[in-house]
Amino acid sequence: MEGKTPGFDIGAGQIPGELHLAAGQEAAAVGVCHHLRDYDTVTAPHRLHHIAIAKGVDLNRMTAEIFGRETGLCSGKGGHMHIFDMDVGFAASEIMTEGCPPAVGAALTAKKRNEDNVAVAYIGEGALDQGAFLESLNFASVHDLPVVFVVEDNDWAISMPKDRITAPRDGSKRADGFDMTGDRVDHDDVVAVYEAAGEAVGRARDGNGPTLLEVQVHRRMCHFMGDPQTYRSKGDQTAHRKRDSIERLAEDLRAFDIGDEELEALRDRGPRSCQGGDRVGPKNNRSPSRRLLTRTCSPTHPRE
Amino acid sequence: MEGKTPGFDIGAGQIPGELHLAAGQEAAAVGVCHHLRDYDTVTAPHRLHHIAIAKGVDLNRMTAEIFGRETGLCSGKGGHMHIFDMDVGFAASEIMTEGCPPAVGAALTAKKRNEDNVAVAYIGEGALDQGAFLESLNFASVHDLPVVFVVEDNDWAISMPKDRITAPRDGSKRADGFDMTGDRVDHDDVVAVYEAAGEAVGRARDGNGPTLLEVQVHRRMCHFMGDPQTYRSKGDQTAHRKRDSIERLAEDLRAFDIGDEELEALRDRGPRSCQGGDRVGPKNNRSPSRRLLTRTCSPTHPRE
Amino acid sequence: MAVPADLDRTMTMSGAMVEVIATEMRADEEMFYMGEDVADCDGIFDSTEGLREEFGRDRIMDVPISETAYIGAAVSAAQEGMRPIAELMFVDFFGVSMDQIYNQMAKNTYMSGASVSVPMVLTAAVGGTYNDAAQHSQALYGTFAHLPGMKVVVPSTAYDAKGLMHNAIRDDDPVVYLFHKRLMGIGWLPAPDGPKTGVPEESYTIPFGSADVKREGADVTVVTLGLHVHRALEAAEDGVDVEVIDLRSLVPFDEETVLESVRKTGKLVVVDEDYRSFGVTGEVISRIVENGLGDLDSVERVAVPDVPIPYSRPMENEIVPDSDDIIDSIHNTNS
Amino acid sequence: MAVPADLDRTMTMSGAMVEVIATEMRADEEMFYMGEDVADCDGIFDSTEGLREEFGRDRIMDVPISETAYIGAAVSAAQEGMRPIAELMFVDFFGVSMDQIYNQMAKNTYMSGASVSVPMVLTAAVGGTYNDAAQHSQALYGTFAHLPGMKVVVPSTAYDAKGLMHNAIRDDDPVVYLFHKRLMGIGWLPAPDGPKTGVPEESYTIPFGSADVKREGADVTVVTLGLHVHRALEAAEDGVDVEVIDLRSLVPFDEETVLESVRKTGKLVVVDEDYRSFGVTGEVISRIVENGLGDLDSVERVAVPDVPIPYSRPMENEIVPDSDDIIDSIHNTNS
Ligand SMILES: Cc1ncc(C[n+]2csc(CCOP(=O)(O)OP(=O)(O)O)c2C)c(N)n1
Ligand SMILES: Cc1ncc(C[n+]2csc(CCOP(=O)(O)OP(=O)(O)O)c2C)c(N)n1
Ligand SMILES: [Mg+2]
Ligand SMILES: [Mg+2]
Repeated sequence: MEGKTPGFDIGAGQIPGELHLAAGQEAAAVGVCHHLRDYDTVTAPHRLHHIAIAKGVDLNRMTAEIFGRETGLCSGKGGHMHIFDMDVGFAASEIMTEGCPPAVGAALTAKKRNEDNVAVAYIGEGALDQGAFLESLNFASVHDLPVVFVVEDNDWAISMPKDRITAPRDGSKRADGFDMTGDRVDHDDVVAVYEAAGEAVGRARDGNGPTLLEVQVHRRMCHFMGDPQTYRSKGDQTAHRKRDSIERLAEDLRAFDIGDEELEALRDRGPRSCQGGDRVGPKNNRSPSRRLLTRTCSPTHPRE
Repeated sequence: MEGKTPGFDIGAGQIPGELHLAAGQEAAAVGVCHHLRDYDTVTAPHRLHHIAIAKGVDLNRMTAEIFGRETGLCSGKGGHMHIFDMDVGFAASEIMTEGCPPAVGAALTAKKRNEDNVAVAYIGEGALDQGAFLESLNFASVHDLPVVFVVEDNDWAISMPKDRITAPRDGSKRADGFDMTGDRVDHDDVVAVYEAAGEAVGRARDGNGPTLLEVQVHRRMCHFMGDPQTYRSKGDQTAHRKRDSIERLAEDLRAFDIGDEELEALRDRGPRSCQGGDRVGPKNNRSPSRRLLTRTCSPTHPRE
Repeated sequence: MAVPADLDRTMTMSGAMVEVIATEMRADEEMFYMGEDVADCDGIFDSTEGLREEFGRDRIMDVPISETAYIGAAVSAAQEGMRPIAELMFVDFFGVSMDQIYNQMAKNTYMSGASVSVPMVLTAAVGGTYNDAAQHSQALYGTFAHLPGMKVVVPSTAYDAKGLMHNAIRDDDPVVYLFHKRLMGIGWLPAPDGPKTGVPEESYTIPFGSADVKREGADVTVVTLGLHVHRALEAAEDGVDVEVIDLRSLVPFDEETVLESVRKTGKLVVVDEDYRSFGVTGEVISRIVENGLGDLDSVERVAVPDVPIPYSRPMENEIVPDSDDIIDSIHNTNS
Repeated sequence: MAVPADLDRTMTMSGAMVEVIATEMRADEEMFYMGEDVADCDGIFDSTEGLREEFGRDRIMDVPISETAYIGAAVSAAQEGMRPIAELMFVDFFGVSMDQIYNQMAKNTYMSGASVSVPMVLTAAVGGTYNDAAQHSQALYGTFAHLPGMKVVVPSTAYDAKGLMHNAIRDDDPVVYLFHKRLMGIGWLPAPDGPKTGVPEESYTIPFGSADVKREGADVTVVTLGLHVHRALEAAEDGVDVEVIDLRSLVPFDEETVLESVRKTGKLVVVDEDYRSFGVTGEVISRIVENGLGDLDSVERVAVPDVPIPYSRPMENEIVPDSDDIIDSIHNTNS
């Protein structure tokens, strides 16, 4: 076990469980979600918080959920891997590509209702080989549904590099086998993603069918908090950290003569309202039995 | 229920259960299996008997199995949908594309053992959308395995025409999304299939990776014996019956000046040895409890 | 028995189910039905007979043979407020789509802190008795009942099928509605007489968790469901005064009706068509033992032994409990 | 307790498992291991620690995240005579691959009339207690034990893990080997002391279907497995003279050891980490009721209530039985 000293006990502390942080993947979130409206649906996988933020999920209630509080989006039952915020059409789940069929279902619903909603399903590049995703490509294609599949390619599926498990290297080529438009943004750049996603989301919204869009991103951190990353070279870790799209966006903006002060001001306009861990609402410490067992499955869902 | 008068009670008679006959699909079976040796593996779906015959399955014991006899290939436990004859590397199962991962596993085994065995997985065109098949394409491709996926396209998945459920129309295009060679034989002709399959099986045997081969065939009969086919026009039924590849092969041979007598002689050389229903061995009528419950799962499989 | 005896409109079980679906679909444009061969083919088990004619292919939707994709799509359509029914042709196919069923359909409401609901019905055909062998003959009741978040319903008659289907469609939670092929009244798979019952024209619901005493009796309690309700009723003609309880739903489970009967008889025979171990029979017995151990003199379970279903007819007949097996067990509780 | 007390070589449970796999792989070139992150990462739960160094990536194979594909591939590799181990990272993922598991791995031997065998081991991590929420914390013991054709094994100590793993690999049938994450001794998930035991250097097997009396006692029988063996042992320090039985395998099931204990104590508490209904606890109780109803004075079951596992720590703690819950139940059987 030499060298494999994990950061901490993931069953302890304020934020337990497998927390997957998304630093380095912001471009994929912002570049796509900028095209979306509240009533559009996004499904996200285990690495979800950047997407949630970009989709406009309530940050206080998401933070409360991460801390397992009653005031959280899921009353502390879902946790950081299963964030639901139906006000902005966001749902996350942690089994690989489990969100793809539901995204297809949201798109099908839009089509049935003759509305122009779009659905976006995010997955990681490691999930390109999972049946639920592949079946969803066909379903979306044969029904010409308004859905965009976004693959965040961060080179790694936990410890497995892409070419060890997936053929071909360019995941957007999967689309070719399903009569679907495929596209790949080969560099981690929010503007490039924004442009490609504009095409894809627009295509969907205008009723011209689904798209598979792969986007290069970077994994600045370990797979989940506590993962010692013994499988990953220091060089690779540094390279990923260096390719920070936020920093590079700042550089691009500077090239347009936007100064540091202006940049700082821009940063301040971002969502800063979320409260720290201790201020997110009552702890779930009181004997929770009743709340736990009621609503096992049945919120009232009135039928008009 | 007018017009929907089924032939018979499928729970009665000598051959109960959902029997799927394969008349009209012979070219796909013979054209491919002719390239195979006993130690090559074939997995087949619910419509399997033509493939079993072409692969050299013991006809008497298969017939006995169809009649549920003790002497059957599976002692009457498997039945006509689950034929196993390991002497010739044949296994069938009835859940869509369930045989694909095992075919991949047989190919993986060959690669591990450095043997030149090939595995062939048959599916129907209706199964092009099933996860197990799609995952298998990637697994075979990324490991460059000696496996050929053969899609028998008979236009119908029970009552569903291909274009209602699958995109694209040409199933072999699925290969494009998985960095694999795809090919389609667009007409129901045993020689054309033989040639395309020769390429595919040869590619696999020589270590040059997997192939997806789609073959047009015809469904001369109902989906399973008893299915009244109310969903299918008489015209379509007639058209399928007319495109009998055996008859057309005979015509082709006549064009080469092979006379009726010679053709008859050729036919006689085919497997005729299988016995009728009443001669296939003891009925399973004696109280079967002991045999039923022993060998639940445990034949001895000696380890050397 | 809860059926009004004087009804002269008799129906098959499939007929009753289809009537309900049509009625509910007329009332709610947001309802639709997805499955393989449900449009032009009317459902392999007549589960959608005639519906495509009335509602068209957009609402009676044939789908790709991608159970994961379309069941998952149904889950989110339900979350969006639609009311889908998704048909899994044979329950035996659950293995290709279980993740969507149990990790999404069944859990999303709970995981989301009840911020979403999943008002959908998942139907599936269950059961053997026609030699369809190991991959098409299972009941799998226990497999679904064990995993939380789904209601699990099993009708045994046309009358019950109707009331339970109305309830399933109107329920705001996911309901797994398991119908036995042998009871449907399909042309190519003749049903016994039992399931064909009188069925009122008007709509009515049968609440889940209400077991039905299909036959009153004083000596032995037989608890069962689905096809085996009829086999138990047959067995009850053998002399002993048997009470036959049809559970009708496994989740929720009507403990009270069973307990009450056992308090009276002291003898419990549990019969089902699922595998014996870790399934329905064990649960029924344990519920009684937990709450009425003192009332219990003897217990028998009658189920499919723990082997896959064999193909050949004598073998399958040996494996699937018949009325003789039930009679034997009834006698055992008396010895 | 079956462990020789004087062993001074102690190991973690994962260490014991890995040792066995290495030993067996050295002896048999036809063995290989497939799973996600099992090569360079040593297995997420240290289940293959150091093996890639010795055996290389061809035998310690990372696979695509395609559980259906690689588990199905393992099935036929086994049928071809190889001896694969396939790891399903979390048992909670069974839903994406269950068809290959239960319709092929578990049934092929029976369906083929025993003309093939499937000598493979399917390993999977089970259990909660670290707030990994609804999709990563389940035990699902009952789900696997219910479906015929698989042996189902659950070790609770390093000593047992070793003997059961040898037996699993050498078995000619498919074995589902469920290890509890909390017991493995992983750096990022500290284990309690219990599972770290003395482990002999030499190979030995523990036959399936042999429950182990982990603590002898005269007053109450506690039947359990996995993590809850340790919680039951803790509870047994509370005064009442408790006998703790570790089932070690669910299929086959050691009825005799449990019956014998209940004959002595008359009181049965069944504890597990799976959902309460239609699962393990019901089966254990029914087995005893069927064969020893007369010996039974009182029964309690302690399991996860029928809801998905919630994320927040106090909620999960409330749901997963702890030693206090077991103590309460032990006292209940005495009142
Ligand atoms: C069906 C399934 N198999 C395996 C896992 C375990 N798992 C969680 S994350 C992960 C790697 C995912 O890699 P990728 O899709 O590239 O996403 P990333 O973590 O890189 O964002 C795996 C294998 C899972 N959650 N679901
Ligand atoms: C996973 C799964 N879903 C559904 C079925 C039911 N089923 C059996 S055959 C069939 C149609 C198959 O069509 P196709 O693959 O084209 O083969 P064909 O019958 O035309 O030979 C279906 C849907 C099944 N066996 N397995
Ligand atoms: Mg990745
Ligand atoms: Mg077809």
